[in-house]
Amino acid sequence: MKDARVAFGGVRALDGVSLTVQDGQLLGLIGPNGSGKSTLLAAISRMIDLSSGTLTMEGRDYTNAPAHLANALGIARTFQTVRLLRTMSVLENVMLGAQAEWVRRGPLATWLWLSRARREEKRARRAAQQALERVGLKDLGRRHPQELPYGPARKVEIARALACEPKLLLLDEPTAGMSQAEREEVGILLSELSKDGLAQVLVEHDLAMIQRVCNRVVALNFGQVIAEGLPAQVAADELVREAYLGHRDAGMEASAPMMEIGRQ
Amino acid sequence: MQTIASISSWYANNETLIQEILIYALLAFSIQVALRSGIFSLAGVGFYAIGSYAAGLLVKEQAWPTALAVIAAVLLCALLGWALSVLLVRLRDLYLALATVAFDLMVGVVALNWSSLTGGPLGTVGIPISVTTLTIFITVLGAAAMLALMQRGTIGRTLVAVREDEQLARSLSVNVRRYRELAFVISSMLGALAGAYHALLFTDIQATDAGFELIVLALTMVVIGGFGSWTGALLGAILLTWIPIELTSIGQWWDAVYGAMMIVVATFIPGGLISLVTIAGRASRGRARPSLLRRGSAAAAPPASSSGA
Amino acid sequence: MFSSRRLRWPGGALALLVMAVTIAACGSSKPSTTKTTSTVSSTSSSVAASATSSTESAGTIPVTFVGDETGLVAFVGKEVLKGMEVAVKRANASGELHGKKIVLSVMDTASNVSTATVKMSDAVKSNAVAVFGPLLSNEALATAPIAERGKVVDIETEAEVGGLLQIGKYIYRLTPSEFLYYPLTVDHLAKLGVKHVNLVYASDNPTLTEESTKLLPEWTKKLGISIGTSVGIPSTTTEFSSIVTKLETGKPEAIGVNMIGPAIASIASALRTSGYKGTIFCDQSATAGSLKPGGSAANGIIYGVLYSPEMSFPSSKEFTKLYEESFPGEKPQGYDATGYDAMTAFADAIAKSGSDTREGVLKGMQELTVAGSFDGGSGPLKFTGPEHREVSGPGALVEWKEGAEHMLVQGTPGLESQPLKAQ
Amino acid sequence: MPGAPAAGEMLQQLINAIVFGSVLTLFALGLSLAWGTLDVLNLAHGAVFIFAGYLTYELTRQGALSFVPALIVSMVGAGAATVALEVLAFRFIRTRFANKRQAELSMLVASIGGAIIIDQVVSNETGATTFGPPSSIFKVREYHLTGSAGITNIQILIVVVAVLAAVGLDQWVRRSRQGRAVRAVAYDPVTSGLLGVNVSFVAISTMFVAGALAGLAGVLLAVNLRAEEVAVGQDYLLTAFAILIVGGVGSVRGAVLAAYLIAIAETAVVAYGPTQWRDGIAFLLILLVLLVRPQGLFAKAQFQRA
Repeated sequence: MKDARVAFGGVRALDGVSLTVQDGQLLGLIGPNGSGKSTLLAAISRMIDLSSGTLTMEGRDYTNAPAHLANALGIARTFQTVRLLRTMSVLENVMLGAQAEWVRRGPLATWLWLSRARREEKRARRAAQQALERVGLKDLGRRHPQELPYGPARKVEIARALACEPKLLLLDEPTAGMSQAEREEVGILLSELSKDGLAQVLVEHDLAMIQRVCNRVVALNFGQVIAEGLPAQVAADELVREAYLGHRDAGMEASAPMMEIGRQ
Repeated sequence: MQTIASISSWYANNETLIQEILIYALLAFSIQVALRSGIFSLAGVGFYAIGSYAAGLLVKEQAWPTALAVIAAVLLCALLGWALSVLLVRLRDLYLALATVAFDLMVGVVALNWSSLTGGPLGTVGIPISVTTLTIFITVLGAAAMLALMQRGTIGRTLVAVREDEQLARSLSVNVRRYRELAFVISSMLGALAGAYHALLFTDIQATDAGFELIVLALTMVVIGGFGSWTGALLGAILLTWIPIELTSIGQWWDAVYGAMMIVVATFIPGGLISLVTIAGRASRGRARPSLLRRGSAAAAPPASSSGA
Repeated sequence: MFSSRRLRWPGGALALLVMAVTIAACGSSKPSTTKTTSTVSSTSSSVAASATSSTESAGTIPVTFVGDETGLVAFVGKEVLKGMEVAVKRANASGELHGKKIVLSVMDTASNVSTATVKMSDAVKSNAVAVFGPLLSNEALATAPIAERGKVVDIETEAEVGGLLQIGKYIYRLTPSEFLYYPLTVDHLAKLGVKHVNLVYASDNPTLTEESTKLLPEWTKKLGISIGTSVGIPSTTTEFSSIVTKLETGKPEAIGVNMIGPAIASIASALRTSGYKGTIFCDQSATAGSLKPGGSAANGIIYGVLYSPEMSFPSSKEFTKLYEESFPGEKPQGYDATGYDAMTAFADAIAKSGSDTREGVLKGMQELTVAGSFDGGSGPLKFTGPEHREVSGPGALVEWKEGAEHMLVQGTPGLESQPLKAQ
Repeated sequence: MPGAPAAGEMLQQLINAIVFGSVLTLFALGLSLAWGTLDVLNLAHGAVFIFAGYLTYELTRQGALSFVPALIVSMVGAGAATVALEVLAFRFIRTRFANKRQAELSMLVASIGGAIIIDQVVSNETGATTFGPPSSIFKVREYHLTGSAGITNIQILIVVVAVLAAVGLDQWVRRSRQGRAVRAVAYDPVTSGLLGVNVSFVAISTMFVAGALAGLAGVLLAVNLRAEEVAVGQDYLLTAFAILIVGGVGSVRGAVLAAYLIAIAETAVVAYGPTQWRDGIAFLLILLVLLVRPQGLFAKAQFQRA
């Protein structure tokens, strides 16, 4: 992603951000509220359009591709809020990810190509079950999302994204609202995925978590990169501290980020 | 033997009722398939009108074979349905509903004023009866099978995702637009089928047939029956064709009773009457599932996370 | 999930099937959808009494009115039914039915086409030897083919729509077309010295459109009256001042309001309020009280009707008398005469053929039409049209004054304006 | 001199359009209020409108009440009928249904049920035929303007009342405390509940105002038309859909502008165009506006609840 700019009305949400993620790299994305983290993820996954700049995935330019093609290129994501479909079981929710490849064939094929559909259904079930096992929710497949506590529900989201078999995984605050133990489990999971060669971008307020699992960190403020480097370096950066604590910037609302930091 | 005889005599006594129900079932399917895919389109009623004129006029004026005329009417409506879905691609929910209602009523106005083709206010009468109840029954079965296929497996889940969360669906490779177009086209075709069969069975078409009343009836069928599944639409078609006929025997207040029933079902049985059948089925198999009647628990509700973009 | 789904939907379908069968069983085991007319009026108890005694005894002739007892045109249906009751009473008392008695039952169509078709097939399946059709044109068009296929004589009333009689030989219409007595109005206009008229009509109503765009221009032309503005508006229109303004342009001596329902009274009131002094004429649908809300503004509106209690034909006088006996304090209207005529023709047909089977009814009706005419409540009626299955009547011209119709001119039997209607 | 009468006719048609637009405004205001604030597209609005006309007819035909008391009672009756729907159906749907889209659907069907019941009451009580209040309750007089053009006192009353109602409602929604509560509910019922707005009370009073406005329109129209029947309500409802869409949902000013725009368009077609197509105008406008500018021609962004 190069020199990306996103503007909403006169507000520049992203202003010249360039970012590259390698295979196996777990990139942490930090910054105060409104700094453009989620916008960045939305831009990478083509949920929103760039006003300028380019997006490339493995050398292929997909800046103007429709949103569903981003997933086809291997980009999967979770959202800031839990977005599980309540009318389906947990397993079926994960199958939504597992079936992504088949869905690309278009509605007619998925509707009428019965012989293939049956095989595909079995494969998707297996893949979804595996993804659930991977996040440690082996036995929850038959439950419905609204029966799950918050932590496991977020894990199901991760499982659904993993079931897409992505090359790049975008995680938008996957551990928000989780207990400490759950957070550690997720941290371990992400590290493992990273070791398996999956490229990941993690938006997280929990700086301890970022320090623990990420091998590279980018700090954003006002839609611009203010620091980039190893976790420890970025955490020590003067600009980052300033952005979070808001000492010298009267325009910043400091209370919310303070609370986030307080979580450490 | 006794049962067969009584079934056949029952059938003979109720043939018209069955014909009505089958035709309304197709119309209800048309609305249901759209609603289930998250498309609040009532355009099926407009295509009912177009389909009835197309098939009726082809058979009556051009002496086309019935099957060909029906297929032509359905294909015409598929094409028009696709065009409409492209035009209305930006609209959602009540806005889409009102746009499609406007389309339906516009079809009626055009039919009324295009006298050289439709007969205008005089209508198109004297269409030869050229379909049998069996044909329609088989069509309904076929349509039900196609809709059942559309509710399960990959496409079933995909359409639910498209309905509930379009952005999420996109992030999972779903080409939302294509799936919406498919649902729209299927809806148009089913509406056209209902209209074509009605014209070919009841021999006359009036420009006012597919008016606001029919829109309201079709929508009511689907919501009262339950739009989550084709079985709900079928149940709605059966009940809303049959109940008014039975209710007329209670005299001049039957309509009020009917209205009250609609309020009660719409207010207290969100999944439609079919959900009662489903719940009863589950209970009988002893599988405790969260009741459809119960409000969804808030367990998975997001916390008031305030972090911004 | 796949397997559980597979289990689930046939389960649902099965449940549905069971429900459907149950519903059907209830439906078939309950002939309560048909009911006798005992509830309509206390004075018709003689009809009702014979109806409740037994349904299929040898001495009865069962017939069914598949009509609008509730719904949009219930106010018409109730009157038609009253007229029928009077006719049943007369026929049963006359002894012309070879010692049998007509038993009239009613199936309510609720002015709904679907309901009407189902009720009509119920009636065809029942033991009724003849059916009397629903009143709305679209109901009639949808139900007549069912009667035709069931080989039951279907005597339609009111429904005035092209193509109805083409459906087949079992379909009769015993209400004279309005096109036959509307010319009385035109004659009267000519007599008043009217030279220019403006016209508004309901463009979505088949009868009114045909009348206003084809027939009226011909009639007026013959009599040297020119039609200036002719405005077709949908009957759903609810704003009339713009139309009134248009109707007043050119200062016509008369304005025609061929609308239905409240529009006539609304337009007439608006015309009078804005100072229009000329003659206002309209269509027979103004009968039965739709002018009442117009108050004094509706005074002087003229229109042709098929029946007026002031008619001097012997059969009309007989009907008026019988009606007033049956329903004391009520004045018979055109719709009552319609029902009376339909039922009287049926009774005459049975008297002629001497058989009260379905075939006998058809034979009787055919014999009756060959005879050429019969005397009904609305005067001497003549059989016309395809295979003489519809009738023409003399009609009358009435003027609305202070809440009631007053006859101005009585039509002359046999001198009805030639049916100019394109066949 | 052929020019003069044509000019007089044009003026008359303009007056007609303004009066018609005022009736439409009165009708659409309540519908727009309910949809804009509570997400209720109340299909019983047309039935309530007729119900008020019927009440006036019933109250005045025996000479029991004169015009103003009958108007007030009818408005209260119309408001009460709408509140009854709110209390019996909409309230439950709003609190029980988690899914907003399904709630919308159910409210639609429940309001159809309500419309059927109200229509049935009116139709049974009037013998399903034409009815109208006696002309004695309001002596209609025409005032002649230049040429052949004129305007009646009831028409003047309709225009004045429509303008007052529109301005009043606009100010109420914008200024007063109650109005602020209504707008808060419009933006976010959950949060406004937390902020201490009594959502249930706001909903009931909003629906009452909406119903009373329909009643006001119904009574004035009954007097103006002299005769009406049950079906009239539905015809207004369909036109009102066009007003909501063209004006932008929830915008009082948009609804007013749209009402006059549609009235002028329909009058122009009747006066100078192919009159049979008159019904098509509203539907065509709905389609065109939704295609080109789905948020409505006159709506401001802040009123949108996409």
